Amino acid sequence: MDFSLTTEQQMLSDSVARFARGGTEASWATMAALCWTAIAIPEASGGLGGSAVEVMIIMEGLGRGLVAQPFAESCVLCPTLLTELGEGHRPELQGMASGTLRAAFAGAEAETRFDPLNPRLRAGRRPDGWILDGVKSFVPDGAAADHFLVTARTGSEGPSVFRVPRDAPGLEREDFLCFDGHPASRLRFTGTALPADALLGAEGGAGPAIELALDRATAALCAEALGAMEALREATAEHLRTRQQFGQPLAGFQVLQHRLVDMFLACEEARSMTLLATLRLEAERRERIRAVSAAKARIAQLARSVAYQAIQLHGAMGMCEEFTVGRQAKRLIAIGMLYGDADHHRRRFACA
Amino acid sequence: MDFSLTTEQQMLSDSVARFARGGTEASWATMAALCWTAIAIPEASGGLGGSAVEVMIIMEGLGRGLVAQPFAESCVLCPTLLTELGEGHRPELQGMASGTLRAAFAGAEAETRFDPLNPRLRAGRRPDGWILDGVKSFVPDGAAADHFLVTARTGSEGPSVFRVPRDAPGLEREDFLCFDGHPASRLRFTGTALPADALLGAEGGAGPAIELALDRATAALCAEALGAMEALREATAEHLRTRQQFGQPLAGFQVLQHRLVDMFLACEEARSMTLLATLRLEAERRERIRAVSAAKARIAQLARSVAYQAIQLHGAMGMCEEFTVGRQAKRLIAIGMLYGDADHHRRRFACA
Amino acid sequence: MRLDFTPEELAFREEVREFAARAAPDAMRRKVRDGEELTKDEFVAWQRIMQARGWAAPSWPREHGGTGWTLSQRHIFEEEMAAADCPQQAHFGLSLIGPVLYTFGDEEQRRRHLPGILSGDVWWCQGYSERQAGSDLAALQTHAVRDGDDYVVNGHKIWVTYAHWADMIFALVRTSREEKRQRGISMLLIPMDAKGVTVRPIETIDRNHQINEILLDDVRVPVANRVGAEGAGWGYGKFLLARERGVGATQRRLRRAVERLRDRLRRAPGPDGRPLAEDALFADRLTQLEIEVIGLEVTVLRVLAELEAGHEPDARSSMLKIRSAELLQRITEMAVEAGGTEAMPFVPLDDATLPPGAAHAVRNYLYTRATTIFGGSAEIQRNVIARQILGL
Amino acid sequence: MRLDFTPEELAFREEVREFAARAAPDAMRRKVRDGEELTKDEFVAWQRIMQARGWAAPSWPREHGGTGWTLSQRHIFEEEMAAADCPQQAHFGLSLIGPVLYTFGDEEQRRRHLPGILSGDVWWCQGYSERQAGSDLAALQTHAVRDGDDYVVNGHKIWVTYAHWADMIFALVRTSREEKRQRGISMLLIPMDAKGVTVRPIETIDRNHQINEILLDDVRVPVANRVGAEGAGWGYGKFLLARERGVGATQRRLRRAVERLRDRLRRAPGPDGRPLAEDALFADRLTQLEIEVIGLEVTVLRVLAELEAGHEPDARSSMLKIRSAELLQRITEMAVEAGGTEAMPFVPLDDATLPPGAAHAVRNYLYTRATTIFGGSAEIQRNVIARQILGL
Repeated sequence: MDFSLTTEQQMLSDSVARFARGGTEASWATMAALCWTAIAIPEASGGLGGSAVEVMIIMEGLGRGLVAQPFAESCVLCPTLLTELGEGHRPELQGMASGTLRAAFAGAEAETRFDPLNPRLRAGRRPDGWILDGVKSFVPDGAAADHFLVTARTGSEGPSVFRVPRDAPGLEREDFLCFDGHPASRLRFTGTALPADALLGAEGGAGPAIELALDRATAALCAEALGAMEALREATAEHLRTRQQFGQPLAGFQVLQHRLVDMFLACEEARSMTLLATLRLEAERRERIRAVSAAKARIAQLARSVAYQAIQLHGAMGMCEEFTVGRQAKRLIAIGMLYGDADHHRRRFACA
Repeated sequence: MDFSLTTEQQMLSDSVARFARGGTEASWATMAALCWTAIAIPEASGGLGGSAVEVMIIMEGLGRGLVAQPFAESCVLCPTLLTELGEGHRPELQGMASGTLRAAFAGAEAETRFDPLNPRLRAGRRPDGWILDGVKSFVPDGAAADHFLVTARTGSEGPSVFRVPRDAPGLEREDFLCFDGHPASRLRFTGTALPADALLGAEGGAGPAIELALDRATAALCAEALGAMEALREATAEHLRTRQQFGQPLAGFQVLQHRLVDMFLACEEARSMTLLATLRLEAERRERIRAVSAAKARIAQLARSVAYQAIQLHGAMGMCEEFTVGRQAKRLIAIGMLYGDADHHRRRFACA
Repeated sequence: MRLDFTPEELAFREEVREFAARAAPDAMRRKVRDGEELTKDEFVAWQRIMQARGWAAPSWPREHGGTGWTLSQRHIFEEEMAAADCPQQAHFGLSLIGPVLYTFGDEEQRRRHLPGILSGDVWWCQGYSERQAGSDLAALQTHAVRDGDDYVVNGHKIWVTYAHWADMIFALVRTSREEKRQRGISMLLIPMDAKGVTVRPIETIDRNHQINEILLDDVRVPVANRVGAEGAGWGYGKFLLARERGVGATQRRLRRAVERLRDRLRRAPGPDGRPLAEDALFADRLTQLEIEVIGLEVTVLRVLAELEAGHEPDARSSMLKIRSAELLQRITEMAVEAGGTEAMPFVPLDDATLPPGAAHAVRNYLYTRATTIFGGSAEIQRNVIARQILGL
Repeated sequence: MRLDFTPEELAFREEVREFAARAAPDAMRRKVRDGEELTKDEFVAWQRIMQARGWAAPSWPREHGGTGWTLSQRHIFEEEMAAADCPQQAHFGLSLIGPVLYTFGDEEQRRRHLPGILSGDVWWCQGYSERQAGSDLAALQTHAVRDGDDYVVNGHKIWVTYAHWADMIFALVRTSREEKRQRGISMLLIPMDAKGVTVRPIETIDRNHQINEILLDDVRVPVANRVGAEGAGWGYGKFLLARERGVGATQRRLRRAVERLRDRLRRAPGPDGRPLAEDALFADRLTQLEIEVIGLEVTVLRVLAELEAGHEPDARSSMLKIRSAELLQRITEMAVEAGGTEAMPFVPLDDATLPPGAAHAVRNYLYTRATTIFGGSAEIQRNVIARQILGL
């Protein structure tokens, strides 16, 4: 085995670190200019054909710097969905690669919890295309998307995916910020009429593509969590070293030392799980599912415990929105829930 | 509410403490001489008609002193079963009250896990009585019992209870010591013929009596666990105060202090649960079941964690059979499993 | 031994229950049920309702306008009010400075301040912590220098709950620099509209404004506003901290929270389309929580019985704080888990609407992280218990 | 990056796998599978089998009779042997004193002791801990006084695993009293049949005899039996402790234990008469354990890669010890839980028979409590990590 970065990967890592230090100036345009938006898109579709390791490097850096950009959704999940559905020739992919066109994945529904393969949203045939009815309750970064990739059920057995422009008729969008500060939307489709080519791939055949796209995005989120966890661990260590109480630095208290050790153990385990998920994305389906779900299930737990400890060890400062620690903790808690919480992924692992 | 002991109860408590300090001389004969064997038996049946609180006091003391006597089984479970089955007039009860006759409850079977109400052991009718076939896999203190109270299924819906003398034909007994040092037996019934009056109470009607008898015994075991937990907490505190490492007593290490605090919290919670179970034994069925199962479920967890911590904080000494700490820890682990583990009792609580 | 109340106490419970059933306006009751925060006006209105009933101060002795209830009565009262989703009487005048004033204050201070506390007209806040003095309160730096009949106060206070609503603050300040840091601390009563007092909001991670920073810049405070003797403030502060940690009836609120969560699980979609309440893992975790809450309830009764018997609140009151904080954190966490991604929407943009209750669940979950930090962190509580049980 | 082995390593794996499949006698393999303890004869027989294959010392360099394998090869070897239920090569000669001797010993010591270790003919034990020197090893009191060409050793050693099987002991003893306690400690090689050596068995809570106390009463040890310089023993001791904590392949044994437990659950009766494997709570806990074991496997590979790249084993080796001990404890605990009261019978009386495997499950469960105590407790490991990551 080999866990070292190539020279190019090391440069990418440094570049992401510089970018993330930019804070609010860490914009989508810059990410596009750096060609990161193209990294997970195959060369044949106008992308750079990078590997999962490059995605991991970027996401870890974004997590470390608390950059709220939907890289996992827009640059990993959606492009994968398109190419896996056999739509790699679509011009949208080139727009996504160049960062000029953004897509959002509309999969989650209130009624189906974390199950992405059995949408209730209904797509009915009409003579010259399709008509959509139903609600997608949680679409990350929906407001910034030019079009949505919407899962739906038709008469067929399995799920289908439709491409829906943001200004489609009968599509209402409500936007909100999530508790981690990330934007998301609710989409309501009421007799939304779509042309025949809005269906991506085969009718009812989108299951495997959805699974793979979500697995790649999930592995990416694991890397983001890892970055955030490491950042919290370092910030907490620094706080313990500098903050004085009862005439000594907090780092002098053995109980707090051991808590920090537990954060360290959690970070190391999260790194192992992230590597596992990342390096098994190309494996056959069962092995991939087991790796990704094991990683997400465990990281959801580890991330939450690191988030809690970071707040606790920072004391009242950890409760303040003005400090990074609380916001980073919230992002970790949110990642734990995205695309399935620990319970969901343990179950998926066990059934795979 | 009132959690104070009456003068008599305080005297009983002191007496139990003195008895338990006797160690190996803490014999059944002494317990009988002190009339404790009679305490949970109604006056009408030749007992003292004491309350659940007296049972709790005795059991806590036995737990504290690590006295391996089957008080809960022989003096609480079995007498309750007899009286609740309407057999309070039986001369056996007087023998049990005086400590000259010992009974053991044969309920557990390998196939039915912790379910006491659906035995597989089969009791068939014959012209002048009954015939028993099957195995009871775990009978606490079976070797010392003069007779067994055996649960069985007949043609009826519910369970029945039969009284079987130790020398009944076709009854084989295998004896062993459990990992906590307590004796137990396996009983194999092969065409064991019994007279008609071996059936206690109504055929198929023993369910409520079995439930109540087990609830009383379970509450008693909670009290035993509490006593053992308190003893371990005190022994561990003493160890931390006296054992020197790195030039200071272990008690100087904050991490160990906080572990001891967690043991303290566990003991306090166990005391609350024990009181709840004990003081709700006379309540209506659902309330009683919820109280007893809540107590047993929680104490199984708390007892185990106190056991583990006590071993860990004693270091290598905790691993040695020659010291009390390891043996007391093993007893706590065993109590957690007897008459249903934490999983079983959480389920029973939730379904009540 | 018995777990149950006496017939007299049961009769009292009926009386409270009857009152509780109709005391709070429906809107207020709904907000309490959903875990929504009340406005200051609502808190004040509620205090007026309580005063009209003669129950303005359930924990105060009768001679100072309280109910003179026994601890058991107070417990029953708090349980029943919580069970009926009545608000808590939340202002710090009632729970903290009032008792200090009738215990340590002079006649003039009592006459002047107690009525406003009872009526809800005067809102108090507590000025203890500073940036460099959190758990280690004795490190506080805000100082008061005597100048004629005034003290001139300079410094700052932080983590001051509801300071932006307050008319008065009771603050610990340093009036001299002694070798032993605890000495030389005094308690002053300072009007919030005094010149030199500035309140700065602090936003917490639940995106709420409840706590504040207070800057004190040459604030002149009459010496008559000092409580008790100069340099004796540390003792009053400890008196308050012990009260803050004391036997609360939070366990009844915990039980309510478990009940509400159970309701929620019956409606929440779980795996396989069945309600979450039928999901074996979720249901079992809820059962676990319920059992632990029951244990805490019995422990509260035990501590109550000890206090009524005249024992000092000892390690067991720290224990109650540790356990109730931990349970509250787990219950609010589970409420958010139950929502899954549906629980994530927090701030509606433009004219969007959120699912009812979603944001409150998250807000309570996030804010509840503070229960193991504020008012003596869980680590400090464990230190306190360790000292007592180890005799360190 | 890749998680997988190179083609050469995969070929090596095939070679080991083929050997592992038929190397151990069936009875031995069954005992390993059931978690039963091997006898000394079996351990020795196994070592002879390994030596016959040329793999007597997988971790030793070739020039001293080892295989000269890379770390990856050793890892693959240990994994495959564990997967096939082969025994570990358990004697301390191979893992501990052998490496000390070929690193720090003199030519005569190597010539005299290494062959016996490789063949399994000489069994070694480790004399470090004393009653008052457990985690705090530097407090050891056993002392050796120079008398001509001998040391005269007095004192005692405790928690000595397999001392009753051993031919030799390597012991840390105090050869002078320095201000810094670590100095003045030397390492001596002492024959167990030397006059004045007494072994006393210690029964552990699993009712087993594996560890012992050793009394040393005027034991004469030739100075030639000292390893390295006088007073340098502490360094060799640390060298050994680091090895003891090093990257083991225990995670493969953990995986085997999880697999065995899963098999067991399929046969164990659960609630409602269905097998425990279908009990949602039990199945989920097992899944949780399996996932954590997988995580540990990857961590082991990461640490291995670091070691191969020449990094020093640092906080991460303490981490491996902490995590593998904790997982082993939870797995063995669950195996006993699965049995319920059926797991309780432990010692048959008269001619009773126990359910097969029952006592082993309990024995492993109980003995496993020691994995967070012996060889550096979990608390000490955390102190070590804290020092490193906090730079204390």
